[in-house]
Amino acid sequence: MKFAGKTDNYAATQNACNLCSPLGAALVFKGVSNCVPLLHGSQGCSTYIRRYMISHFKEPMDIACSNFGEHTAIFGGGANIKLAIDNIRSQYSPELIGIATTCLSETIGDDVPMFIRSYKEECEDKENLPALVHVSTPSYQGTHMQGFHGAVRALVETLAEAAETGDKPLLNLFPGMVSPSDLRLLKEIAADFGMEPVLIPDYSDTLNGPLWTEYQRIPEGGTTIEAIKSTGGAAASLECGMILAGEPETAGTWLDKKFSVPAHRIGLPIGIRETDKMMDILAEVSGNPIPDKYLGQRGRLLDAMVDGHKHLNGVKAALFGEEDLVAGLAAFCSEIGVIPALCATGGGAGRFEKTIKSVVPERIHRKMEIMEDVDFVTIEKALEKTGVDLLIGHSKGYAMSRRLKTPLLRVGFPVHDRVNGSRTLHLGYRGAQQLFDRIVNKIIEIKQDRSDVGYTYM
Amino acid sequence: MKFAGKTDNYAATQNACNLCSPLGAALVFKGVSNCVPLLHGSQGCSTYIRRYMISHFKEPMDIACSNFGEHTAIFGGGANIKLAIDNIRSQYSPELIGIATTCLSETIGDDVPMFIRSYKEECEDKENLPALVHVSTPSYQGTHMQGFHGAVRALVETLAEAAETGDKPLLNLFPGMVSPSDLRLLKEIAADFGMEPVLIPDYSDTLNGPLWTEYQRIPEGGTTIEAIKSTGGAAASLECGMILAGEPETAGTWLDKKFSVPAHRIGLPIGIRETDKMMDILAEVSGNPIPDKYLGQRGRLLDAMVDGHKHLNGVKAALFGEEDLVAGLAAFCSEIGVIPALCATGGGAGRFEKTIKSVVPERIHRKMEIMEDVDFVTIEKALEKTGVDLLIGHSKGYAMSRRLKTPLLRVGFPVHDRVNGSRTLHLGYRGAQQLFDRIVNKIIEIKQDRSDVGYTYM
Amino acid sequence: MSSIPILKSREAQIHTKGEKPFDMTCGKHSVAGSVSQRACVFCGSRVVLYPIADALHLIHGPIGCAAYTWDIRGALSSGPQLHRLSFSTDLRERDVIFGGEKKLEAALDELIDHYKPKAAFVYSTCIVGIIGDDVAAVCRKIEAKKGIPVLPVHSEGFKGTKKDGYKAACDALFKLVGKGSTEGVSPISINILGEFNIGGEAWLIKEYYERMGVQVVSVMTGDGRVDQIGKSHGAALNVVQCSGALTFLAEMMKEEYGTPYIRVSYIGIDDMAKSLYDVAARFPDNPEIMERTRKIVREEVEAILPELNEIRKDLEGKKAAIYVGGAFKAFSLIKALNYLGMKVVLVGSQTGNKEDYKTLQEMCDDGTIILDDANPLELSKYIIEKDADLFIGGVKERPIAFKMGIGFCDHNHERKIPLAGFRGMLAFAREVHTSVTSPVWQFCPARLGNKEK
Amino acid sequence: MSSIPILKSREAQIHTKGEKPFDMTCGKHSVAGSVSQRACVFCGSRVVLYPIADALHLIHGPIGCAAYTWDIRGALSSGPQLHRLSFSTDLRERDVIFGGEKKLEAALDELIDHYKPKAAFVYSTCIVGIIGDDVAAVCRKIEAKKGIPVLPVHSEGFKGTKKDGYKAACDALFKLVGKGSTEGVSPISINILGEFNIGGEAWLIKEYYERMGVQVVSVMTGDGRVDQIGKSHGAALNVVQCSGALTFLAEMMKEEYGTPYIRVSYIGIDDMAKSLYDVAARFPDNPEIMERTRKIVREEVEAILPELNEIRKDLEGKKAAIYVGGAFKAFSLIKALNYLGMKVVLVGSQTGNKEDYKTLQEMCDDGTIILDDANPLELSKYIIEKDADLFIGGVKERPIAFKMGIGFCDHNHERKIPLAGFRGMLAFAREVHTSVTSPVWQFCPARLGNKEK
Repeated sequence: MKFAGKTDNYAATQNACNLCSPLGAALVFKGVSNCVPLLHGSQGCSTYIRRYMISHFKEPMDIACSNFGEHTAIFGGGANIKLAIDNIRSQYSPELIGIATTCLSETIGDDVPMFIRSYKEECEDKENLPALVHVSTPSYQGTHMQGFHGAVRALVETLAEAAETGDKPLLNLFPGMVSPSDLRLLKEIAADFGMEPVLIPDYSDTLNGPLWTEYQRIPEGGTTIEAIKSTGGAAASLECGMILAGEPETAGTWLDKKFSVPAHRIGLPIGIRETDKMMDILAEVSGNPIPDKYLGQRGRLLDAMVDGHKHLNGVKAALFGEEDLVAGLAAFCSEIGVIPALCATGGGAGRFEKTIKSVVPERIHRKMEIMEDVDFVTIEKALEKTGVDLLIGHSKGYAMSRRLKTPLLRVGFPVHDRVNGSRTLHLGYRGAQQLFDRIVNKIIEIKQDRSDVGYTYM
Repeated sequence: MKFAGKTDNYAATQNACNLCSPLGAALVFKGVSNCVPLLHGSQGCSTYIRRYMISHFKEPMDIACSNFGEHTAIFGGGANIKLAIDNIRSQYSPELIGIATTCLSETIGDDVPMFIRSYKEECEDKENLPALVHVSTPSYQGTHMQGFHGAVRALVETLAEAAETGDKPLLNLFPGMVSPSDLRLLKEIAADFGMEPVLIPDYSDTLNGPLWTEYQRIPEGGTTIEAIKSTGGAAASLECGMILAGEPETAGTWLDKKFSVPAHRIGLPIGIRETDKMMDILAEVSGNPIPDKYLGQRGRLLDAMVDGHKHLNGVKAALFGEEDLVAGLAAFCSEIGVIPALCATGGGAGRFEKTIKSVVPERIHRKMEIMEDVDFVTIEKALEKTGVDLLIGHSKGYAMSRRLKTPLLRVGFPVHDRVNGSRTLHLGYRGAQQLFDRIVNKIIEIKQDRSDVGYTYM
Repeated sequence: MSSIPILKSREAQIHTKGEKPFDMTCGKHSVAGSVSQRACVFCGSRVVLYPIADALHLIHGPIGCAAYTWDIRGALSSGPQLHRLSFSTDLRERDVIFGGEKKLEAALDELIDHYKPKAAFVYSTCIVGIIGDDVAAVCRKIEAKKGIPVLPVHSEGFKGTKKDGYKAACDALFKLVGKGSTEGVSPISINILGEFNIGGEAWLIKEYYERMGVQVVSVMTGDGRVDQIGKSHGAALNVVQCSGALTFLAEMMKEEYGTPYIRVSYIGIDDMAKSLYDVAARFPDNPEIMERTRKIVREEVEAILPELNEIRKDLEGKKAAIYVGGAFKAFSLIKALNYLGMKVVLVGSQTGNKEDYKTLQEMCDDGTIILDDANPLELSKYIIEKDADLFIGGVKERPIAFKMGIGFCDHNHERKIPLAGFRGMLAFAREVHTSVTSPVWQFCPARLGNKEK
Repeated sequence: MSSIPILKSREAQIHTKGEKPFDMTCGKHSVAGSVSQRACVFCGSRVVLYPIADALHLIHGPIGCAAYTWDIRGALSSGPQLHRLSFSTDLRERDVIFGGEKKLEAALDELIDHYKPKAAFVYSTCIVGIIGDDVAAVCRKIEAKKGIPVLPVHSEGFKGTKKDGYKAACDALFKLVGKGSTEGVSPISINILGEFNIGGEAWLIKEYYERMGVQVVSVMTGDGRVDQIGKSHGAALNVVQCSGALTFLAEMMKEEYGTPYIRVSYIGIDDMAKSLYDVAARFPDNPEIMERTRKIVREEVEAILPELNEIRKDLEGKKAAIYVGGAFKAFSLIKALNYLGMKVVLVGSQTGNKEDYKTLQEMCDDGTIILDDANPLELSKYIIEKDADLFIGGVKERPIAFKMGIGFCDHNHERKIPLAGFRGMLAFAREVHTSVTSPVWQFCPARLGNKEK
């Protein structure tokens, strides 16, 4: 099939490479302890988003909806939101309800903060009132990533207090939209530096938990409200992601301004350099040296990179997905000799090209195509010309991979056609090791399988 | 190409599925701190073995050789062995030289223990004399696995002493021939139970180390001689492997008999049940409960097994490689619904079939073919009839995999056509998780790629 | 764990057979905050029209609705694959302010020129009416310009339930019906309605009818084509599967063209056979059709029986829970599961009506839980209480079953295997067998009654 | 780290050009305990005979020798692939006690019947003589029975060095030479000796000669066939590559058949061109051959020059270390590396003779380390001291280079790319370029001078 490409009078988006903002917000709220996300809009929004996330995380995904009907659209969603909160409370007894708007409630102009205030005022049972956090996520603005970072910021701005520090220095960690395994890794690293990490969000247990003995209305795990409150008293904040977490106003900058918590900002710690940066910051903030364990991991990673370097130097890859992930992968590719020949994202924050170029050596720039705010049809068109050895991105690239006969290495979100999306590690030395092994083994596999000879050693 | 199959008057071995015993012994000695392995035989033995192991481990692999010449074969290798020891000492200053014989030195009847005694007697510099450990490894007896376990036993029998226990209870760990990552995992587990593990061998650092700042004559790491000596005072021994480590006389049974160190014997801890067994033993021996970390890993593993069960139930796999690994994989396959339709090994210890059957539910037995002491041509012949969905074994199965158009999942040793042989994890819940993900993702990949439709979700 | 609470407002939608007089409340808009498993109007329309493979499906709205429905269904096409692409006008903030008509027009212009579809469906999403776009006008304009039907689908998400979406889809379909010539259409002919060719099911069913000697004029909408739909009014009979989706169209065709319709189900041996016999019975002047039908049923059943009986041995006495979209499907599933020796302990639907639920409770044993528009908490509560071995549902129900260590069979549009037809019955049995007999359940804590750590 | 010590007994085998009067000790049996990079007699024979693709290669001994040499080389065949299988008599303890002749006979019987090879080579390993097997007798018996040449290869590992293995292989080959008819062999013809078709090199070379108008009667042994070897005595000239391996055969053929031989190297542009010109010069009565040769060289060089020059820009001034099997190859490599702008700081071989080393030291700059039969400690000591950017060697040298953060090019039989011929020169340059320009080196601690953690 031939696709219509993006032209000057381009109007339609064909096979989008991004999702809508309420999804990102819902994911963040799933990473808070005893929280139920509530989408303020039509039934379909929550159902589609639940279905989409279940296919990736393979976990129960209760997301409530204020269930707009025709009357709601006319008279406003105030009554619905209140009823929804009541119903959620009686079914789930949550400590927090995270309310994200949708295109519908935004378009009709619902004043959600006002609804929340009036709910609180009218509430008879103020003692047991859950925290209510609102984030504005009109689906026609930004992508799921704006929704994600918006919800993070809303949580902090709504809940953070000037707090006393406990025994261990607190570290606010804003990891970006990474996998449960990545979150677990970040917590382990922070703990190994002797710090108490507050991850926002932390869906490492809620969306990657064990089987249950009894049904859990809200899966165990997630960042507690207490912890979010304490972020105001942390020793430092670490924000990951050069593009979205790198916006002028974020949870980190807000904490810095409001409570003078110093904000350290790095890219997603993918690959050697960015992980080194994270380690150096943690060492500085904690006052502790980098633990041997990580020096060992780094050492073995470098050793592996050297062992496999010849398979990769000059290999061309196309990277696609959310902006920060692509930037992180591009940085890592540049460290191992893979040319990120095409970097594409459905996001449109406006800092994509500049960021990508800042992490890739200049002599590679002319070999690269960098595309922001594009869909898969546009990406595929470009790849038909460019021709790469490997695609690195999420599952939605499979159709393209199949047509282009170019293998797809699955990273990020969503992974709908493999079982281990939650367990894929991207961050830290261990994540880099796994990415490296996957990339080089895939290249070897291609070479081996396509060879007429079928060498048994490579 | 059509192969000659194994017949009644079968005589030739075609594409062997095993290696010779000195290789196993050399590998064990590489896992001892400051040790140089010395093969007593022709130059080729050490060179071929080095080359073979380098292609797997991708690390320097210094293995000395006593370098038989024509005169040596006639007059015996006594002079050579002494010269070799001298030369090794002056070049490497080792603390231990591990001497393994070969077919040649065994056939001419060299009395290596006598050579060693006389070397020690004649030695002028007795203070600095390295430990000399001898293991008899005629290449015409057993496989590399006999060499491996023989060397482990020789180390213990030569060095172990009745020792005092230190602060932490000592645990002797005889892991079998597993990957450096497996070894690292076992050490981590033992330490998490509050025990001091003595792994014999431990090539986790020596054969999976970082890049070097300066050249290391003998790579850092490995079990120290002190540690091996202390095995006589351990709280317990844990021997992994039902077939080879399960022989009547092993390092573990010897320590039990000689120093009353209780020997616990399990299969390679691959999959849920055998890992559970290991955890229970460690809990019992250490007196500490199973750490939460492992309960978490186990929980997530089970969750993943359920998430992926439908892709696997009834899938047929062929397992091949060394006996204990195949037995461990067969047990794990049975836990996830994969039918180990063919289990094959080049080993011939005589307990293969019985062991395999003991770990697979009886109703599966009739669907299985179990083959001991076979080569790849015989295995391939059998598979042409049986037909399986997946091969699970080492790289030497690739040629067969290619001809049969059945994908090969690489585990064990050697992995010559991928970069991560050293990093492949087989053991514990984490190893099972990785194996599970690899198996189910491979099955999904086959289904997806072979489908005319090319579904983007699975 | 505290026991799972049931919302007061939901109590009338949950019944236990045999306990109280049966009177199911249903057809209600889902309660706000209840985490319904239902979707929206848009979803209903999209499900029905999706399989039409030579049409352009353009979703007018912000990106989400198109992104979440890109190639997520197992509806197969024997030819064009245009339905598997995702097209959206991707409305942005400025479009919300200034209106999206221009963008819609440009998108249709561009996409129709490029992909040359036989028709275009334009799905309105929630905000389209609110921002004031006159979609119908744009469609008319483009239709005139391009010479193909360009059909607005009134599928604003909040304007009703999924059923209203079916209705909107049928309205759009109905505009195609009658556009073509009925030349070559036999008097012994049918349309297959409400069969979406998941995993190739429509191909199976169509083949049965053709072997009977009955011409299949169109399938709506499995492996659907615009031209076939155009001449579907020539068929002698509409054969409608499923409770809801295509009945609206059948009614409209009955009114406009006088095409009679019957309702059938292709799930399970009995219902599948009945679907063929019922059609054969409509052509009494051609007794050889009934003859052939008997032969087909005999042959097909004989072909699957031996393996079914093998499978039944392993499944006998196991307990199943069913939660599906339409209640009609649930009827067939109960019968199919009974055939496999299994007992249904819970059954529910998203869109059943009073009569459906009455039928359901008549089919069930005492103690069976019957639910309308259930949510995850209710479903999990009852599958645990009833100790089910198998859950039949869709993607959103799957993790609930899995967390509790219960086998699962996907009976929704996402699946890739045919479950309809005789061969589908075998596939269904295999699917259930594969899940229920997996060794993984032995490790599941909920099923072990806390015996395991 | 304490500095790496050099064994006293090895000192005469290590020289630094310009330091002392040059007098290399070489050709010695490796010192016991020295971890030589050499292999054994068996290895020498196996390397030479391995590429003969329609012969059976049966290794008589315990399993190791066969297991370690199974399909480990990049020698390609255009037809049969029999050489890529591993056959062993797999001697066990009882065979060691009672002798292995019967097993050998049965194995040959069975394998020849099944695979129908054109000849069989039987490699003796270390213990075969010691347990008293009369391999020659078994071979004769089977040869008589099966009607194909069955050739014992006297390759007991300990009976000499790798060179003796070459000799044993040549002895076996020589028995095949002359078995066939020379009908159709042109007076303008050659055999290519010592070219093993790694990555298809022999095909490249052969094509050059054929384009010159020179018939290539046989290649020994790349893409080798028993019948070709049989008629190789008909060729007018033997063209022998490499210092050691096939020279023995060339000498024997010279003595027996009067076939003259010349030595050539196909590595690097200069040597490759010379190999063609030297052959052309042997046929002075056909001046058109030299004409064509000039044309070929011009065309081939022009085809690779632009990219070579590009690559040279990145490699200019980089330092290389070479450690290979035969010294002859080292000569060519020095020239090839110089061509790429690189400087050779270390060069050594496993099997060079006095003359070879003299040549080597003449080719090198002052300060270059020259080694015979080196071991890992020596190699690592000097590549570090000399701050090499590239190491050219075999699998066993690779990890040494890598640990120290030095690029690597495999120039041994395990590689899969052609490095000979003009196109091979380009492949070589690319290979070197790929390794040396990888960004990974920036992270290597040894190259950073401890600046990094």
